[in-house]
Amino acid sequence: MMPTDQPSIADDPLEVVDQVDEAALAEVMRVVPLGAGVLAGAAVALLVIGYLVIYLLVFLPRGTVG
Amino acid sequence: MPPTSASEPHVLDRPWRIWASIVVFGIVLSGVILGVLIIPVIQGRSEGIDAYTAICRALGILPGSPAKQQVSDRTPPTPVSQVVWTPDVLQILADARPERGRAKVLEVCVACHGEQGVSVAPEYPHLAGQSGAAIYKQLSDYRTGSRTHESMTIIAKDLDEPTLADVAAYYAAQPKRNPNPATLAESPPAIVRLVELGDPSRNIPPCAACHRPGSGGPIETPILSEQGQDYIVLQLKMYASGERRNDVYGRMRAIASRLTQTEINGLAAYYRAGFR
Amino acid sequence: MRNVERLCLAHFWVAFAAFLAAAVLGTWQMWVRSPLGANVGTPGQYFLSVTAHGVSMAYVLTIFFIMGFGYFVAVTALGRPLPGKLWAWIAFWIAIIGVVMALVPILMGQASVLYTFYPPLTASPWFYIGLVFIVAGSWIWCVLMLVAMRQWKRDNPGRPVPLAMFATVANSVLWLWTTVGVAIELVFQVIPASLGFGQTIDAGLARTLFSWTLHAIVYFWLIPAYIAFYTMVPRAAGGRLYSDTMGRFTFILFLVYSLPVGMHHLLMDPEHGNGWKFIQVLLTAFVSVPTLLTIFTVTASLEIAGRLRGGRGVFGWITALPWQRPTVLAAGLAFVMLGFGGFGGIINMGYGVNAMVHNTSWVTAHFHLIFGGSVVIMYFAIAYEIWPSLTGHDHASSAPLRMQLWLWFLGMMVMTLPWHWLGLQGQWRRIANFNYADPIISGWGPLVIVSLGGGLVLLASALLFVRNLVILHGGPLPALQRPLYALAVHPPQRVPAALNGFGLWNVLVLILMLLAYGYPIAQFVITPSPGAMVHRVH
Amino acid sequence: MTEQHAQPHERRILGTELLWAFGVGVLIAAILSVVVFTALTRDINPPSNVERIDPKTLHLSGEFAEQNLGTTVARDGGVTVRIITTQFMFAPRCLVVPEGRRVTLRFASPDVIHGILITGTNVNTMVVPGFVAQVYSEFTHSGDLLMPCHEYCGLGHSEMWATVRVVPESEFKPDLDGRVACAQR
Repeated sequence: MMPTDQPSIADDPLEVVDQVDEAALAEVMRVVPLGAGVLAGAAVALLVIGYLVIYLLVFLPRGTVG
Repeated sequence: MPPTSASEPHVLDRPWRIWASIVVFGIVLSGVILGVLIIPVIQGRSEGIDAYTAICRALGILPGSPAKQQVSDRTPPTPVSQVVWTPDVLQILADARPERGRAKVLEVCVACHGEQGVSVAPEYPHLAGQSGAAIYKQLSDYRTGSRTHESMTIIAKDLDEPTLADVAAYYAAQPKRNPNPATLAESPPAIVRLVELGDPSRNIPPCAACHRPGSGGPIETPILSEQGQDYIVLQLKMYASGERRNDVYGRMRAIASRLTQTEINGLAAYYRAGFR
Repeated sequence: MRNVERLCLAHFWVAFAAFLAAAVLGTWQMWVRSPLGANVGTPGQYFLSVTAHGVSMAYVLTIFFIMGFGYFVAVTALGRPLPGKLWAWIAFWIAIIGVVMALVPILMGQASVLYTFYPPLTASPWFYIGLVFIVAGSWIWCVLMLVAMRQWKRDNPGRPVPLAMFATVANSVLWLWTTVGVAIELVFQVIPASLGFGQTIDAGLARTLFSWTLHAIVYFWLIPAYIAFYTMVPRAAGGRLYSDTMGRFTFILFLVYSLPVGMHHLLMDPEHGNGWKFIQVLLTAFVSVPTLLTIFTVTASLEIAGRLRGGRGVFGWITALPWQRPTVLAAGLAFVMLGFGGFGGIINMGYGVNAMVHNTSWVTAHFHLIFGGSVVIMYFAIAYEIWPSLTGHDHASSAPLRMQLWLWFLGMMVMTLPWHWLGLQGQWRRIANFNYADPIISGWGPLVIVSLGGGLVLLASALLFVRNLVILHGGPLPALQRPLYALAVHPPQRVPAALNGFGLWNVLVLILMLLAYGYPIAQFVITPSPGAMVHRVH
Repeated sequence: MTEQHAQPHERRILGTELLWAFGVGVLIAAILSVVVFTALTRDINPPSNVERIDPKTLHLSGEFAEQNLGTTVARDGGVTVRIITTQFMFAPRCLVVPEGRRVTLRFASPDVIHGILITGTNVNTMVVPGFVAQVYSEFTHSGDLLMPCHEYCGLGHSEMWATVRVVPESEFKPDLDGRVACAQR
């Protein structure tokens, strides 16, 4: 495929309407994934801790299975 | 998986193909190594199972769990019923012809069960419109001695398989008499609940769960609608006492032994009236 | 946009009609199995209702919604008319015939074998043939999606396919792959048996073939909700999609990893060895990766929106988000339910741990939370988002929409949380009437009533949902043309072919299926298991 | 966004995504290592023993005939319980098992698919006609437990349950030919 400089889909009429201005976006992007990382990380850590709690306190005391 | 952001797409493409294959095969390989090799072999060692058997058991090639020795089984004496529902038995039933059965019926069965399957005495069952498989099973049990009756045992012994199926087909083809509408109304709710809902606390499933045609229950289940009241009461009593034992795994013996006398009479009246 | 409005609305209304009927049945079932409805209804009626509830929610709501949404995406994301619109209507009518053929025997009580039909129990042949028609209709939809993408790529060489369309085509490729399992089972085992061509059926093979479909069908239902997460939610929140490349990669991971893991539904089955089950557990662990990637990427996109609206500090952006917009609210509630449902899933896939919860209410809670909760609430959000452009009228106010979403969330949480506790107590599935006299079961009564409360709230929400859509057909306000799909922070200029098509990934799926399902299916041909007698329910 | 300016920025986003994917991978590896550790140290597997048996002739003779069901204790002290799951009942409907000792439960179905769990324990398996389902376990608490059929098997599915009586070692006394039965029928 010839690497020509294609217009990005942003120029597509349906896509262009977006009230986000680039300067503010660049400013925000300097810090962005921190909040998401902390929130999502806490949620996933909670899931794994919950798994270990149920595994140790409910599953093991009920005896082996095989 | 960082795609190099060089401009040519085919350059971009190569790392994806490599990385994708590495990750996918790495995961599956580790699954195989852990699941099929490491876990079974180590589990088997504590039970004295050699590595080869443990791996074959983990793959499902040999029966048994890789972590435990198999148990040895023991063979007991006579079975409760010899009837085995196999495709060729059902084929015999399918090939049965009511016309051929009619000759044998007029010769032997008509004395007690009547020509249309309406029995002459209360202790003999009505056979009109009964399920062919049910009649076939009971006649086979009489023949093999799993069920005994002073006249039925002798009669059944000199019937071979095809005529046995023809007789069953003949009575199955006889039309059911229409139920007496007057008695339909007053069946007591306790009995209706027993038929429709059963009684979970006494482990009694609903009668309709097996005895209603099209319920998907055991193949040999008889249709009870319009059966003689005394006959049903007699059979439930014999099941409860264990005198009749040709129900596979004691299905009816267990249920009958948990029914009270009033329930037995109520159920007999319910089905006598022709409910399904 | 003009040329698919009627087509999409037809599909959506069939889907939501089936949804409403099934919601009513679901609530009736919750009542009948609770102490309040102890002697109401017979087992025949209960299992008829469970079959109808399952078939409507799992086959009719999902397949029709996904087809309708697929046509909508194909037109709006690619910005060109739908190719082969006549075939789309043919597919619709074939599927409608299938629905009628399946629902009539169910309502006549001739097909009470539940939606995952358990051979040797065998229902009326019409039920199975109806399902084949529905699947055949959906196959035509898959071909149309592939053709639409190929035509667009031919006219736009080198340009990346818009993410929404890329995901829709990934979904149709996944659906073509996964329906092969149930198609083989129906055509070669179950339909011949129900027509009477054989008296026995190999139950082990039937379960293994159905498990091939049983898990990837869950991802077929789930992908439209994820399309909304990636493309509609960032736009509705007023932000940008954090990473377009990760979006494509997530949908590819769904395609590759959801197919070979179906056998984790058979962890407790006697017909497969431990080794194969451990491989399934391992692959299932990695099928959670795309979901966890999605949580991160979409939360990051929401963080962008929140900070653009002035959110400060680590979590300030959360309160700054426009929660009054239905799509944003639905995404938040969906993530909470996805968390609880995902937690249930991690326990289910725990190799030996599955023995603690298999076929208990824990599993029922798991799939009601993930499918009934986070996926269906996103179906609501999608419907609210695109209804104005389909009907030409806009919502008068978003209050009733938010109310409906909150009711669905609360109802689902109240219904399913008690089920987790009851599942650990051993409450088993598909019970027409409990024996509340039993000391172990009597303790469950109050919690079953709490779940019934949740069920009633869900019913109210379902009714409100249909009302919110119906009033739009005659609404006064003309719809303003709102853009739907979010822009990425870095709209992709050039994307490697691997992220723009499915050739490579189809090869990997084929190899994975051979590795995961090869021997487990071949063993039934090498040493066929002794036939079980067919038990007819019709 | 010009070409050069976008490069480092785009790379940073993908970097965070990969960091997240790596973190999630570590957590998944943690869960899987718990699974492998349990399997190796406590022999915990999902029950699976791929043993074929003809469902049509179960009741005739052999391991699952009526007289051979229930709890039996072999000479080497191994406790085996044989149970038939048939449409809408268990045979026997009441089982006695010792507390604290390994018990092997073997199930077979002559008709349709059933499934069993014992409340409060990890005993759980599907019973597919054509296969013998085998589960072994140690019962950690004594008392009467419920063993329902947890897979849809027909209209009587809700009434299909049995009682499992876990008795302390002292009360678990096999009779002459090694059988132990419940008091009530």
